[in-house]
Amino acid sequence: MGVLVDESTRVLVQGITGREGSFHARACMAYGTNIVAGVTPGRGGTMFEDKVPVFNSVEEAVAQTQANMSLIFVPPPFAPDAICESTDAGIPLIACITEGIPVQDMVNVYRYIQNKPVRLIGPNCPGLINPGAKCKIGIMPGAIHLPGRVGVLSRSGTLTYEAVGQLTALGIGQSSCVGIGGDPIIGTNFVDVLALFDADPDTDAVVMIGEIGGTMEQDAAAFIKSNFSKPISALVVGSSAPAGKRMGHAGAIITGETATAEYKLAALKDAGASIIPTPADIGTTAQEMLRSRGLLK
Amino acid sequence: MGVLVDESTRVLVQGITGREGSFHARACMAYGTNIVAGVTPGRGGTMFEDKVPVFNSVEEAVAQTQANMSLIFVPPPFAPDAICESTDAGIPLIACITEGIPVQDMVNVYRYIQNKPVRLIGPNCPGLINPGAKCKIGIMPGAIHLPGRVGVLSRSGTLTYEAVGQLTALGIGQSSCVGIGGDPIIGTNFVDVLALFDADPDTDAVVMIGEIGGTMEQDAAAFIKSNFSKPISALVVGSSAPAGKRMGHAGAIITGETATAEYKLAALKDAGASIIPTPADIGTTAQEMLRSRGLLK
Amino acid sequence: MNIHEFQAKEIFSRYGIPVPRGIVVSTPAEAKAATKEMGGQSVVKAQIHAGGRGKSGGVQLTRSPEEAEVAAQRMLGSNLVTPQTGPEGAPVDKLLIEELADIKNELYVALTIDRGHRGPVMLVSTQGGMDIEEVAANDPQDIYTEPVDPLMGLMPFQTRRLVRKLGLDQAVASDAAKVLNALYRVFVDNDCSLVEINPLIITGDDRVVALDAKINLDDDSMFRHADLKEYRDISQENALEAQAADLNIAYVNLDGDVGCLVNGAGLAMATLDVTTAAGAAPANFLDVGGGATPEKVSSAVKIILSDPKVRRVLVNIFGGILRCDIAGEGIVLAYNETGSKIPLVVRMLGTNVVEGKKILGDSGLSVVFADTLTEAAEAIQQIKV
Amino acid sequence: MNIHEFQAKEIFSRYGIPVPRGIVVSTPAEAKAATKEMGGQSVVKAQIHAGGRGKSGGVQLTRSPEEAEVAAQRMLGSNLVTPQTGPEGAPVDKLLIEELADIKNELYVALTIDRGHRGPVMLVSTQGGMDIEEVAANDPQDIYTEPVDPLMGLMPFQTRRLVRKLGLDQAVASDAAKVLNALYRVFVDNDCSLVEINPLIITGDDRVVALDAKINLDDDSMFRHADLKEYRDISQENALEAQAADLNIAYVNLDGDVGCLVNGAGLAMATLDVTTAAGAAPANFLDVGGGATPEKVSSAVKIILSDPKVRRVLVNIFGGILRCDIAGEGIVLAYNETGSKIPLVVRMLGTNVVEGKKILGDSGLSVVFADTLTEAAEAIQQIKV
Repeated sequence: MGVLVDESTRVLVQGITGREGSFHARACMAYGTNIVAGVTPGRGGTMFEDKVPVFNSVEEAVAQTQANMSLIFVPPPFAPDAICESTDAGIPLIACITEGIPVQDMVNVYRYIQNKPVRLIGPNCPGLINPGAKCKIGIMPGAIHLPGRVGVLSRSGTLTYEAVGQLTALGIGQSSCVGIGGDPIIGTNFVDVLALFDADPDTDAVVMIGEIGGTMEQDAAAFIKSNFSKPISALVVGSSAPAGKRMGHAGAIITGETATAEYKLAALKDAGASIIPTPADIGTTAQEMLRSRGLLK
Repeated sequence: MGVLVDESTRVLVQGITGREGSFHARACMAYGTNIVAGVTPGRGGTMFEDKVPVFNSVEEAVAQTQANMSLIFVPPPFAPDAICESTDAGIPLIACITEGIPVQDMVNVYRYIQNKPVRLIGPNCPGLINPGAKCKIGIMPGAIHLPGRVGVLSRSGTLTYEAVGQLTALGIGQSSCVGIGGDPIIGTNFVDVLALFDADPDTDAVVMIGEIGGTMEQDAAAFIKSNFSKPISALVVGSSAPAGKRMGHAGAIITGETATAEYKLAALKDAGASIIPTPADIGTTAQEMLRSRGLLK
Repeated sequence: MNIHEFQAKEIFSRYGIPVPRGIVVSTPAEAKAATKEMGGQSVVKAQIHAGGRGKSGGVQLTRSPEEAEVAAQRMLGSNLVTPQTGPEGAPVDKLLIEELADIKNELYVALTIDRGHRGPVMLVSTQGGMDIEEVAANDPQDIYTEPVDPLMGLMPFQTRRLVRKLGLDQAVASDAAKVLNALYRVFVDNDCSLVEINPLIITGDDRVVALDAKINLDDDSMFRHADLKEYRDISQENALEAQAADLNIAYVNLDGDVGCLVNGAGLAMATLDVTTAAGAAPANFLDVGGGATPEKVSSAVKIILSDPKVRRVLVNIFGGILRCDIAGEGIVLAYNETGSKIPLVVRMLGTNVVEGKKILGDSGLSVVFADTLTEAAEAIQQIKV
Repeated sequence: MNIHEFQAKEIFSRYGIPVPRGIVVSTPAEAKAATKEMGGQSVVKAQIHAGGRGKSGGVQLTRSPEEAEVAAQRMLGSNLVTPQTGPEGAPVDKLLIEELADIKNELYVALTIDRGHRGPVMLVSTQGGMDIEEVAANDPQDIYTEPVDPLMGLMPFQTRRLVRKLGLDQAVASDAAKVLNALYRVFVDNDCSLVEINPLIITGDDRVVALDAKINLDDDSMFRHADLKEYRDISQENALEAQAADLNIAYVNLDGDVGCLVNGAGLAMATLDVTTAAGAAPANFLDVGGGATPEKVSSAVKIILSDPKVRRVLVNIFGGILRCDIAGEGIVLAYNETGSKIPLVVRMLGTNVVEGKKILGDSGLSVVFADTLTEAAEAIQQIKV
């Protein structure tokens, strides 16, 4: 099973004819993902890799192929429109890989999708993968994943791969891995995915990778404390990052000292999470946690 | 009981120091309505009629008086702000009497309140009344009402009074009367109020007064057919209105012939409503309906 | 509020929507000169606040300045009757003299507020130049409706979809998209209740041009559009309707002899229905509105009395936000000032009804009081006219 | 992107936000002349991209043109060190010479994007002129936060509430409201990530004036703000950071000797954490980004190599949207072009890792490969420096 995506996921790639879009669409297909359509306005009627039909609009793609998820590689000036187009076409799940969308555009996009039947992962995220279902929808290197029963959850792209790499090296497989994205405004946060992992019968435990800045890790800690029933180990990176570089006064005021790694780790520890001491210890900390709960020999 | 308002309703009047606001606030108080606060920016700290404190903001009024409904008499340029202010302050029910709010302002206000925990009645409406609870929140003449078990529902102000007057003259009392307003964009429509009447144990039957234009009566007919369990009689006025005066082509296209009285009456008849032949027959038609169902001797 | 085609095209130009080169004239000589300037040929278009001009002689293609002069002679000063004006027609004081267009394709585009969606919608059709209501009735599948989110505005994917629905090819797609986006800005910035281009044409050399232009403005928004208010042309409005509009009274002139004074649009419609059902014919629809003063009521009564068709007056006031005493005062004021003897049937109920009836009863006017709608209609019928 | 106070005030002026009369100068003689024009007294303000100038000698009140000249002499050409610049300070090339203000009251107003609310928030405090972070830490109740709905903008009831929270009386309420509304327009129209006025003052004669002005722009929005791009002053940025920014590379200069080339901000932070934990000191944070070409990776490596502090380089690439072969090519390109001999520890995983390692292995460079983060940190530590 896993969360959000599985064998039944029919993926549409917006921006499939672009440099990144085409490379990663191919990689997803090679992994086993069921990519059923591409969309590039003006390129409708062509075929991608001789097997995936390209359409001018998401509406047409959905009508012809019953796509039920969209993966977006469209450049920043056009990505907000791409998200809204898939939402308008009734696509229930969108992963937007695009990095560099202006923040105020995402303010508006968030309002647009807010009460519509859609979940947005990202933007500025690596996407998500369900190794057991051979379903990779994003830019993560597929080969490092191993089917299994640990959920992985992160704000960062490459750091998610790091986490997965360490787990796989120890023979610990993943049920699903979700990179929620690093931008100030994203569609899905830690709490949303934690709730999905909690409800997923194929997930035994979770590894969560947080960062300095914002309050999402604290929100996750509060959720873990009151609503989360599974073992979880957590890392917060950025403890050695310089304090100087930030968004000016007002940004600092809103989050204040709660944005620091120390504060976040304290909250997560208090919530019962196993704390991962350094980024090199993701796999070993998870291993120990699983062993102590009898989930691993 | 009745719908939406009763003895527990604590009313705040926005625009209480204006000409209309003060007149109708007094009339509501005389009827028995529990008016607990007024709001007029710049007039905070004064008293209305020596008993109702006036505040500069809804926020302060709610904090001081626990008002749980707002009645708005603010002029059109400021009424959208007044609606949003009460929504922001957590008021769960708003009746906006103001007539002449620009339509595009209401487009935005509707989006603002849409997914917030608030119900807006109006704008451009007479308000609502629960005669049994001695609770009149609006501009209707209180004296014509009689406590009873028929719900009255209308797009029009004075035509609601006409309906009530005819019912009362025949000794048929009202559980609640709701005027939803005549503007193109209103907060609460027929279907919303029909659902409330259907669930209200103190309402035996409903009298609904529709008009030409739009599709709200057709929506009501569809709802009545599938979801409404009580007897209902319905009038649609405007069958003799001249066809020439309307909002130009595009307006006509959207609703087409379905906006006519004939079309609406056919839909309501098909849904099982007792049709009221002319505006003079509201009372007698309701009387007959109630008798035939054994709800009146 | 309606405005003229040439005014709507002024607004379009400000937003970058291409319109044909044109000159507004008010004499045949000017029409001739303007046609000369267009290169000797022109389209002469009567400027009235109603559609259907083409079928009714209000739009003429001319092949010479002299022909334009003759056409202008015919139109100017006349009352043009179209299917939308009613039998009295609309006076033609101004003409728009435009260059000829090379039409390859005629489209329909409009924006309005949709009650169902509770927001703006854009309507497009490939059947431009036609009576769009006929298209809606006969070929509804040929009209496509796109709801617009007020926060996002018309989004690029929507514009692309609309361009597709209009069947346009790549050559004009980008220009057409610009026009659609500009049209949405026109609609929002100016608080329009309708913006319509019928036809929007594609020319032989693939330009996108608004051949016609129709804009209705939201009267309720005029407090923030002082500039647009100046576009009003009261010569295009029924004199009594214009007078009423100035006083914020909803008034529509009808054919009968029963002047109607009512408060509330719903009750006013109901009053027409009951009067008609009783066999009498209303002379007008009149909703005096809620927050009325004696002066406003008096003005409303004077508008009714100044209609030469009116032989009897039916007052139907259900006091709410308008109190019966204020209505009574206003009626007496109007009768006293005009010295009118036209008989009244008065039906009053609601707030301050006792005071209202007393004022009328004490006034010395010819008043019959009625308690119900039926009684009122019957009483009107019994007045000899 | 940061801009100068005088530039922010130019923008403010366009939006009708009152600012003190001021002249931008770049020589002491101009400072003297400008002060003469202000009536013989002025405030001389160093234009640098950092706050805390007041405490650090970057703002001086002068009582004569000569005094202003001396102050300008002192500031111009110097590197001003404030609590926000770091020890290297920021170069002062321009001064803003402003008229003296008659300050009755100092307030704080700012707008930024709040992640929690997922939209803009306006922050106000009566403790203007103070270090606002200290206020937030010591008197959080003195800062009020108002979320703004992007469709509605700042609504009148919100403006009234903010004016109340600022403790302003009726005399200045309407002017203050205008400033707050204009500030919101500045924020939205220019894609700001921060707009801040500290202090916003009330003058003795009840005028509302922005005494200081700070604007940060969203770098990602620059594709639609060609005009604002011109406000950029690279003299205010660390040279390497500026170079990196031009290439869309996230780079922050640090104090150590380990040059770090990483893809992804999270992994880059993790790399700093692990390096630091292993007892080595990073020379920089560098996220080369996702959609990188060999040329972009090469540029990133050159930036690292041109930092004189760098003695060893740690590459940590987890191929995803950036493929390992492209990273490898870029690294080799940079070393070949610069002829650098600085030793490398390379840890590569993920997409096209085999190709990437082969390119580096075949290159003849001094490369130690590591498989894990721990190994990589240890390998770096073992390099003699």
